[in-house]
Amino acid sequence: MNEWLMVLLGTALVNNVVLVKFLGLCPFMGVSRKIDSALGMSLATTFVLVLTSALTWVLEHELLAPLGLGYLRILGFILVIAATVQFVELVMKKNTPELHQVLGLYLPLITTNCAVLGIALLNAQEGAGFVPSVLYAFGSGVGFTIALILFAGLRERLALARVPAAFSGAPIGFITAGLLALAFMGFAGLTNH
Amino acid sequence: MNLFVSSPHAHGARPVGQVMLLVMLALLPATLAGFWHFGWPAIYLWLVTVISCAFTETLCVRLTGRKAGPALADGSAVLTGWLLALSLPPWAPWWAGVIGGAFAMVVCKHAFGGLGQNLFNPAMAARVMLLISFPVEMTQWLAPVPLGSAEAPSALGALAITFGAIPDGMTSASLLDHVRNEATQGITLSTSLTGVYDPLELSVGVRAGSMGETTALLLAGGGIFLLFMRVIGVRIPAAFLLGIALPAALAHFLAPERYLPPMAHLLAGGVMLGAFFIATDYVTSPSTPLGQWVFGLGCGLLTWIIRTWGAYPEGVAFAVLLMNAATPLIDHYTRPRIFGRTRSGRSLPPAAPKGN
Amino acid sequence: MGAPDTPLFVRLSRLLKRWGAHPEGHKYPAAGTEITAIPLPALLTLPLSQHVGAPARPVVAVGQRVLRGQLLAEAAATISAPIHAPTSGTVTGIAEVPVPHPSGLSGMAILLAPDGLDEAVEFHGADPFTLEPAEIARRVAAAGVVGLGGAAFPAAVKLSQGQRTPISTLIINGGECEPYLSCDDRLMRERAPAVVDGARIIRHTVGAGRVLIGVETNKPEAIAALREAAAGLEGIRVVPVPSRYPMGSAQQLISWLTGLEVPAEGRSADIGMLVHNVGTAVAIHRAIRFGEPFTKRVVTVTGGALRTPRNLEVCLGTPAAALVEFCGGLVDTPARLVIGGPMMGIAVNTLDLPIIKGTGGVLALSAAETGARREEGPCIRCTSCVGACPIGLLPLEMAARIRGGDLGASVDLGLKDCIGCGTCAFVCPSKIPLVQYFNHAKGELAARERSKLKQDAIRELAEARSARMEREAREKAEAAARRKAERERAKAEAAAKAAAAAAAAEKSASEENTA
Amino acid sequence: MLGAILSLSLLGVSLGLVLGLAARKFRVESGGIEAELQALMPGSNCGQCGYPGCAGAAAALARGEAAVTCCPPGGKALAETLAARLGVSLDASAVAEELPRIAGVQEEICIGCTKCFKVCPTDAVLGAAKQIHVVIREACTGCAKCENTCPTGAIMLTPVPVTLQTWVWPRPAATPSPESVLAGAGAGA
Repeated sequence: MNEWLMVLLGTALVNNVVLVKFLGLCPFMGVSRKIDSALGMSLATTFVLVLTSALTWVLEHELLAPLGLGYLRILGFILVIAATVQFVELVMKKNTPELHQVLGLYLPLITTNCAVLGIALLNAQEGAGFVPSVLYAFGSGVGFTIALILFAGLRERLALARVPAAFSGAPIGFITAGLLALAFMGFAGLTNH
Repeated sequence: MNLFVSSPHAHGARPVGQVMLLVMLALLPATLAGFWHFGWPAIYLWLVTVISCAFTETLCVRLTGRKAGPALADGSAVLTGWLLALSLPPWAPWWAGVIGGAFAMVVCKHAFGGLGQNLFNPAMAARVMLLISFPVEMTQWLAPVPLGSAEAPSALGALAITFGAIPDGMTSASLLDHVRNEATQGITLSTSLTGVYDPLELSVGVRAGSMGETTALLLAGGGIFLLFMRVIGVRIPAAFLLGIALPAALAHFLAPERYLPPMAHLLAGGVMLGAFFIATDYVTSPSTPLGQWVFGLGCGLLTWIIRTWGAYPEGVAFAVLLMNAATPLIDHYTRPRIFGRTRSGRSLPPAAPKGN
Repeated sequence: MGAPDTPLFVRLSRLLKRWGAHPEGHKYPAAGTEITAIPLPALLTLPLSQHVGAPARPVVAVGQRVLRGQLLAEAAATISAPIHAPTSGTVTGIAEVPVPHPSGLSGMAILLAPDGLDEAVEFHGADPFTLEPAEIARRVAAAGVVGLGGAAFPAAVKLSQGQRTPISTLIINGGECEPYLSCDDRLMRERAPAVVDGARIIRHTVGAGRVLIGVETNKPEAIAALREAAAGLEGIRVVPVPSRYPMGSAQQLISWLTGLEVPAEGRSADIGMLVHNVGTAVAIHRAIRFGEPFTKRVVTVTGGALRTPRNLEVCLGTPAAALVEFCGGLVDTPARLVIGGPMMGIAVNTLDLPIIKGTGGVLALSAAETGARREEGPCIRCTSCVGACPIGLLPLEMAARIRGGDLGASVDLGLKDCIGCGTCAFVCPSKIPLVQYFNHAKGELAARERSKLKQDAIRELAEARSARMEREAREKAEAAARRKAERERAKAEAAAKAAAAAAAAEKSASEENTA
Repeated sequence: MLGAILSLSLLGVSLGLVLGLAARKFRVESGGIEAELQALMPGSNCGQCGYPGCAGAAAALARGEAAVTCCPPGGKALAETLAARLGVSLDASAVAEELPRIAGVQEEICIGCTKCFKVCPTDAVLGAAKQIHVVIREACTGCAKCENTCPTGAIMLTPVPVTLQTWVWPRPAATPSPESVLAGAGAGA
C-alpha cells in the first residue's frame, strides 16, 4: 500500500512527466491556454495513458516477448497507441460532443504525445508488472494533469500581463515552464523515506 | 481642465512607493540584527544584492524605452534585492548576490512585463535557482559572529570573504541541516536536538542560518507592524503559520522521536520571513479572501512536507514558488460570493417578506 | 450598532467582511450652514431628460407665458417624469444645450426666462390618509418627483411597484455617504417633520408595516432632529448606521438594517423592502400635502477652491455658475469641477450647466483634494479593491480583462452586478480608473446589444425583401409562362382554324370537283 | 522474420477492423457549421465582404478562407462571436473600430430616380419615382450600395451622430508608453 503510494507520489510529483522528465511538452504548450480545455486534455491523456499502458503491457508480455520480437516494440506500441486514441476519439465524438469540440484539435495530438509512448516504453524497459505499470501510467497522468492545469492557470494570467513583445507568446511560456520546473525541484527526495 | 475624467474624484490610498517603504521599515530591525550577528560580510552581500537588483531594474526599464526614475522610486526592486539578501547565507560570495539579483529582475520580473505582471516571487525564484545551481555555496551557514567579537572579520577583512572565500573552519550547520544530517545517520531527535535546539536562541537569532532566518522574533514583530499598518492582511501569514504548525504538532505528538516540535518549525529557517514578507507579496498571491487562506495553508503544509521528507532541509522557498504557481488556479476556483447571488452565481430567490 | 433585528451571525460576519472605504468627510463647513434660497437667474434651462427613462415631451410652445408649477413637459412613457415651471415667465426656446453628462454632449431643454413675478398656478393639497394609494402614486407621478439619492428614478414607479408586491419595511435613506455633500443632512436637520411625514405618506401608500430611517453616525444632529420628529409615532424608528462609503447605496443599507440581501436579478421589493431617499420623502410630502410639483431642490456647493461653501435651495434649471457666484466665487483655479458627489459625480469642464433634479452637489475641488493627478500605474494586485467592493466583486480581475478586450470574461466575473460606486478606484494605490473601465465595458456591451437588435431587425428586413423578390420573380415568370401559353394556344387555335379553313376549302374544292 | 511480419500484420488488421467497426457504430452526422455561421451573419447580402452574399461568406469562413473580421456591418460583436464559434483567437484591437455609418439623402439633389431603393438589400430607402427618397435609419446597414448607384451623389453615407443615449465611456488610455518599444498588447500565443 505504502509502496504504491510512493509510486504514485513519485511519478506525479517527484519525477513529474512534464516538468522533470520533459515528456509531452507539445500538449503542455499547446493546450494550456484555457483551464477548462487543459483539464479536458489532461483527463483524456490520463485515460489514454492508463489504457495504452495496459494494452502495451499485454502486447509486450503476450506477444512480443514470447516471440522474441523485442525489436518491434516501438513499432507495435505506436500502432496500438494510435489505434486506441482513434478509438477514444470516435467514442468521445459520439458520447460527449462538447468535450470533443474542445479537444477536437488536440485529441490526435495525444497520438504523438511522447509521454504516452515514453511511459509505455519505460514500463517495458523496466519490466514492470501489470499493476505497477498501470499505476505508473496513472501517476504520470496525474502528474501531467497537475502540471498542465497549473500551467494553464499561469497562462491565463500571462494572457493579461503586459509581456514585452520580445518575450510574448512561446518564449514567456517556456520561461514560466522553467520556473515551474524549478519549483517542482522542491519535491526532490520525497520518496526516499 | 480635462473631460472624460471618471469618478471617483478623490483618492484615499497609500501610493505603491509608500507601501514598499513600510515593508522595508518592517524589515529593518531584523536586518540590523542580522548585520550585527554576521558582521561585515553580511553587510557587503546585502549591498551587492540590492545594487544588483536596482541596476538590472534600471537596465530593463531603459530597454523598454521608459525612464528608470519612477520605476526605481516605487522601491520594488530594492525590496526584492533586500529579501533575496536576507534569504542567502550571510557570508555567500558576491557573485551569488549579483546573479541572484539579476535573475530575479530580468527573468522573473521584467520578462513578464515588470511590476505586477510576474507570476513567481522574484526573490524566492532567484533563491531556488541559486540553491539548485550552486548547492555548496548556498548551504554554507555559519554560527553568528557578532560585530565586535573576536572572530568577527574587520570591515576590510570581510571584503576577502565576500569577494573571496569563507575561511576554513568557520562554517556550521543550521538547525534544519543539522537535524537532517543526524536523521540520515539514524540518530533520534531527542539526541540530536540536545544542546542545539533552544526556542529562545532561535527567536533572537543566535543560530546559524541566513540573515532573515535567524531573528524570528524581530521578523514576526515587523510582520505584526505591517498587519497593524494594514499593509498586509492577516489571512496569508496566519494560514501559513497554521499550515506548518498544525501538521508539525500532530506529527510530533504521534512520533516525537521522528518529527520536530512545531515551535522548532516556526522559529527555525525562513518561516517567519516567508509568512510575513514573502508569501504576502501582493502580485504572486491570490486576490480572493478564501484563496488567501488556501494559499497560506498550502505554503505552510508544503514547507513542512519538504522539510520533513524532501531532499532539501528547508522548504519555504519551494513551497512559496509552488503555491505561486497555483495562485491563478486558486483565484479561479475561490471567487467570492457576489452580493445578492449564491456562491454558484445564481441570483438569490426573492424572499417572502416577513409579516410585521 | 443599533441595527434592529439583524441576526447575530450576520453581525458577526460583518466583523470579518469589512467592505467599503472611509473617505475623509469634508462635510464642513457646508454642513454647518443653513439652507439658503438664492435669487432667480436670468434664464432657467430645464433639460427634458432629468431622470432615468424616456425624456419628457414638451407641451408648451416657444413664446408662451407659463406660471410657477405649470406643466412644461409631460411624462413620455411609463418610466419617465414630467417637468414643471419653477417660476413664472416666458418660454424662450426649446433647444439643444449642454447638460450635465460625462460626455459633455448636449441634450434638449426648455429655456424659461423668469419674469420675476413668480405667479403660481393653484395647488391642491390633500390629506394623504384619506386618499387611495393609487391616487397618491398618481399625484406623485404628476408632480414629477424622482429619487433624489442620485439615480433619479421616477419615485411614483417605485410606489406603484409597492402595490403589486407586499412591502413589509419602508427604509428612508439618510445615509448620504458621499463625502462633501450635506444637502440631505441639512434637510433632515431643518425639515425633519417633513421627512417623517413623507415617510408616513409612503408607508400609507405601499402598506408597509414599519419605517426605518437610516442615518450615518456622522450626522448626530440629523439623528436627534429626526428622533424628535418621529417621537410618539408608531413603527417609525431612526437607526444610526456606521459612516462608511457606500452605506447610502440602497442594497447596502437594506442589508445593514435588516440582514437581507436584494437578489442580484431582482428588486428590493422582492424581499419586501422599499427604499426612498430623505429628499424624495420631503418632495412627496410637499406634492401630496400642498399639491406642489417638484421644482426646487437643495444643493451643496462646496470644495477647496470655493470661497464660502454652503447649502442652497435652488430652482431646477439654475446654472451651476450662479450657485458658485452666490457662494462668493472661486478662490483658486479648481483642479476639477464636479456635479454631484466626489465618489460618483461627473467631472465637467464648465459651470454653465443647469441644476437638474438629481443634482446634489456642485464641487470645485482643489488639486490637493483630487490627489495630484498621476498616471495610472500597473496593478500590483494588492487586493485593496477586492476588500473594498461592497458587492464582493474582483475589480482588479474585471479591469484586467476589459483592458485585454475580453468583455465577456468581465461579465462572467460579475460586471453586471457592479454598482459603479467607485470604492475600488478610491482605494487603488496605483490610481487605476477602475470605474471608467467598468463604465466603458457596460456602455460597450449595451451598444453591442443595440447593434445586435438592429441586426436582427435588418436580417428580417433582408429576408422579407428576398422573399418578396423571389415572389415577384416567380409571379413574373408565371405571368410570362401564362402569356406564353396563351400566345401558343392562340397560335395553335389560329393554326387549327387555318387548317380547318384550308380543309374546308379543299373539301369544297373537291366537292366542286366532284360536282 | 516471418513471425514479425505475421504478428504485425495481424495486429494491424485486427486494430483496423476494430476501428472500422467503431467508425460505423459511433458515426456522427457532421454538423452543418456553414448553416450555423450563416445564421450568425447579418443576412443582408450586402457583399462588403467580397463573397457572394452572407451564404458565400459563411462558406468561406467554414473553409477557413475568410477572416472572422470580414463583415463590416457585423462589426466587432460579430467578429467575436465568429471567433468564439470557430475557435480562433481574435485580437480585439485589430478590428478597426470604425464609426458606424448610415445613408442619408440630400433633398436638394435627389431626382427621385428610384435606383437607390432598388439596390437596397434591406428596403431601408423609401420613395417613389420622381419623389424625394428617405432613408430609414434603423434599417440601414451602411453597405454603401445606394451611394454607388446614385447618379447625382444625393445619397451619401455619414457617421451616425453620437447622442446622450449612445455615448460610451472611452476605454482608459493604457499606461503611457508601457513598454512601448518592446511591448505587444497581449501575450500567450
